[in-house]
Amino acid sequence: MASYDAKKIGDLHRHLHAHMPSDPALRVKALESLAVEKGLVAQETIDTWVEMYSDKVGPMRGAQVVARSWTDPEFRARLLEDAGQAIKEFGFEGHATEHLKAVENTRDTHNLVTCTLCSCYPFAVLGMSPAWYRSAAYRARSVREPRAVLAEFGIDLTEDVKIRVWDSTAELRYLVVPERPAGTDGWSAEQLAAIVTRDSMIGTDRDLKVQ
Amino acid sequence: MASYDAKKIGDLHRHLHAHMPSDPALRVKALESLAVEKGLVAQETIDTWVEMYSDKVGPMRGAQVVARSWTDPEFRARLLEDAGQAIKEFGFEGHATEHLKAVENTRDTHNLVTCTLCSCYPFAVLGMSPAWYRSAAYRARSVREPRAVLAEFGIDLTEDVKIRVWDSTAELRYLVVPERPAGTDGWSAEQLAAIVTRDSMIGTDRDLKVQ
Amino acid sequence: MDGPHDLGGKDGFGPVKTEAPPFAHDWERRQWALSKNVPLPDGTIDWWRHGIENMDPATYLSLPYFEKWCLNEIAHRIDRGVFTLDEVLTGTPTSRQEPPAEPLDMDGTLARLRANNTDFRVDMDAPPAFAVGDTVRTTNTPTVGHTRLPAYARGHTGTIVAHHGGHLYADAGAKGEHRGEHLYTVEFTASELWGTDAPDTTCLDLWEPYLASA
Amino acid sequence: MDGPHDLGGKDGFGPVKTEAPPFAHDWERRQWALSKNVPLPDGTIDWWRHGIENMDPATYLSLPYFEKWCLNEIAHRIDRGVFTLDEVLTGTPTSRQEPPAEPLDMDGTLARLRANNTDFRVDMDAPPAFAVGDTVRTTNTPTVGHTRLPAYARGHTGTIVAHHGGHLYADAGAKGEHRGEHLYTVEFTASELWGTDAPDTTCLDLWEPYLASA
Repeated sequence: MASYDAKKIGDLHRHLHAHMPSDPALRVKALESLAVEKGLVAQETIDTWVEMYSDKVGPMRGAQVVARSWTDPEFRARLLEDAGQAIKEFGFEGHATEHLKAVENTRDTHNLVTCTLCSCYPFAVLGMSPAWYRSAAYRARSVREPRAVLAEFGIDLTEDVKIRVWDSTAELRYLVVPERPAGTDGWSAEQLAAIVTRDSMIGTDRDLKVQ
Repeated sequence: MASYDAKKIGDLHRHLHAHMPSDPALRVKALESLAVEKGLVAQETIDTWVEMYSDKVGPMRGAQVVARSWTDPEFRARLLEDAGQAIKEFGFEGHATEHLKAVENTRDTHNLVTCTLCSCYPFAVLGMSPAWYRSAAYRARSVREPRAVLAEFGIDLTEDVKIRVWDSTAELRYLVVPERPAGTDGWSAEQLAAIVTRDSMIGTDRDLKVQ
Repeated sequence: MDGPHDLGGKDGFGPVKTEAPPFAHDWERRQWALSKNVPLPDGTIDWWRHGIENMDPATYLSLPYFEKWCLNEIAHRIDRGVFTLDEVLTGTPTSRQEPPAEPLDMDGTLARLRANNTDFRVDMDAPPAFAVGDTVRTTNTPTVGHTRLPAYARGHTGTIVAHHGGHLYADAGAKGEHRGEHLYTVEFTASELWGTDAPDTTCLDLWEPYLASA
Repeated sequence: MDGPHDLGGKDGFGPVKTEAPPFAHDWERRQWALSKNVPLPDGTIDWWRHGIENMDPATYLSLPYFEKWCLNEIAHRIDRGVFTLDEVLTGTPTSRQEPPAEPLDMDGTLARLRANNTDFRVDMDAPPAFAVGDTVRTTNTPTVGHTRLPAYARGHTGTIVAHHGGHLYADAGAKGEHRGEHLYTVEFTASELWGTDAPDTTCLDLWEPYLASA
């Protein structure tokens, strides 16, 4: 039974950090070895999961969703109504996407997603989050000075564009739908998906490049 | 000229921490050697200052002030009116005491001194602060849960005693005047001063022991 | 709790390193896989989060993200009796599950990922206290224990922009209580939160107990 | 700034180690002596404090107190051109003061200590906005740069219990501006700050710009 005792879990953390080997690779190895030897998980499952997050699950998933929303108005309506349901049409549901919300960029609104309290992210539809998304600097500054943060990503917004920052404080997760760039008429779904960057779906990228 | 540039001073800190030897004793030695070799201070002055804070400046100073306040009502009135002036009668003025304020414990009020933003302390009258006073735990918890902190010092207060916590956020400094214990009638100033503990003048001690 | 994890608006962290890849080391990939595939009986996501929040603050701010996950997975398994401290420190299991877990192939892991799609909605008897368009003020009282109201949004006035019905209440979940509260998205202006004149806003998903009419 | 130094009310630090002596190491004694005896031309106490506040947060929380002082003394001397970075890292001075500082004997250090008794009062033209007994509310807007209003006391209502006249204003001092503001002691109840029913209060010394009528 979980204890729900904050002092106990804090003491366990202090004890583990003080007494386990200091190399994080060895710490993870200790967890993996013990879990496998106790029969709680098969080594092959870990290997396969790693392979899955390398090859099958990543921002290309979100990019397909965004591209579809550009060419299929009914899908776009479903996506904006309930993104958690809409992505099931792709089989992309999973970790932290049941309450997914799609927020669309417009000429005068830019959306930026963050999680200041931990690092919540719609993993199943965007893959593993970039390291900067989990960094203290991004978590601290994204809400207080989003324009300065965007400038560090090379995005300089004028004041006629309003930024809406989404801090993922509950179990809702956010997917930014960037604007479809000009010069892409008649492109295939694959061509369109290829220009959707991961960062544009977090909000640290804005004007997609057509080349 | 001081730059008053927060980014510059922060960058200097990062650079120094990354590039100086990691042993704090070596860091201090580097500062001392450079200051002495540049002729900014004499080695003997540092030695003498260390000796002074070991032998001449310490909580025995505050204890003398408190003991006088117990036996000399006029001095007590001057101390409570302007402690910064009153301690000059002892020659105890100095670092961080010009705006000293004496706060007296009574049967139903207990005073506790802290500095949550750095570790301000009336050094010239109490000597160097105890390490716990400068610790994150004390600074964090003294304002939020003073009763739990006092319990860790062995002081259990009932709810009919109100605690006033003094957070030294400006240049005022605080000296708690503990109550004179019963059984000390006719004691000399030296006898009285000997029972005044450092912690009782910070507020982490309360009922002074007469033996 | 006002822990080291509550980073919104905090100063001193310097620029964002915009180029870092999702995983810098193999051990990070494996930790992610372990977190998603080693079963953790009972407990709640918010009790899990509260474990990390209770790390020593200097340690929290120093350790890499997935190293915190690793320590937290171990700490929670010791808390629940899945591991003993001795097993972890010696690396020697004193009991094992029979039969051991079957390996999953790629289809199996993809299915496990899809099945991880937890629904946090809860049917509520009580009607919502607020409606879209209402002005609300967040509490300015710090919470003992886990909460999802960040310190930077305490004591501030915002506008309800969405009502999501009842959702499992994080503050209770971290204590093992599975109960819902009405969940809202509340939008705050930059001038309200930070005193700047930027035209920007911040939206937070906040449960009803955090809010009062303003 | 909402830096790592603003510790009041923060969680996760564990019990207070009540037995530690003032100095645990000789280098701490020497650092204290260096801070008080190596001259630091121009600057203000609040710019000095702001230097420490701008350390990396994980470093701030990890390093011993007097090690932070050491790094800060060095950083401020480089900032002001008293030292060069190269002099610090090589240990080799490239210039020196002539004549070098005279050594002080015990009477000299005792006199220096007494002379260190800085008066922060400033005559004010403007009358005070508040009087003892007034109810005031602190601002809930975080400050850019140095401030002495702790985050835990933001957006809260208290009572003025003392007026100290004009004192050098810390927020301005950290920018090199020597100007006064009216300084007050404000008392806050535990229920106001923390939502508890303890009979206790906290008193803070706060300058007028932090306060508004409530």
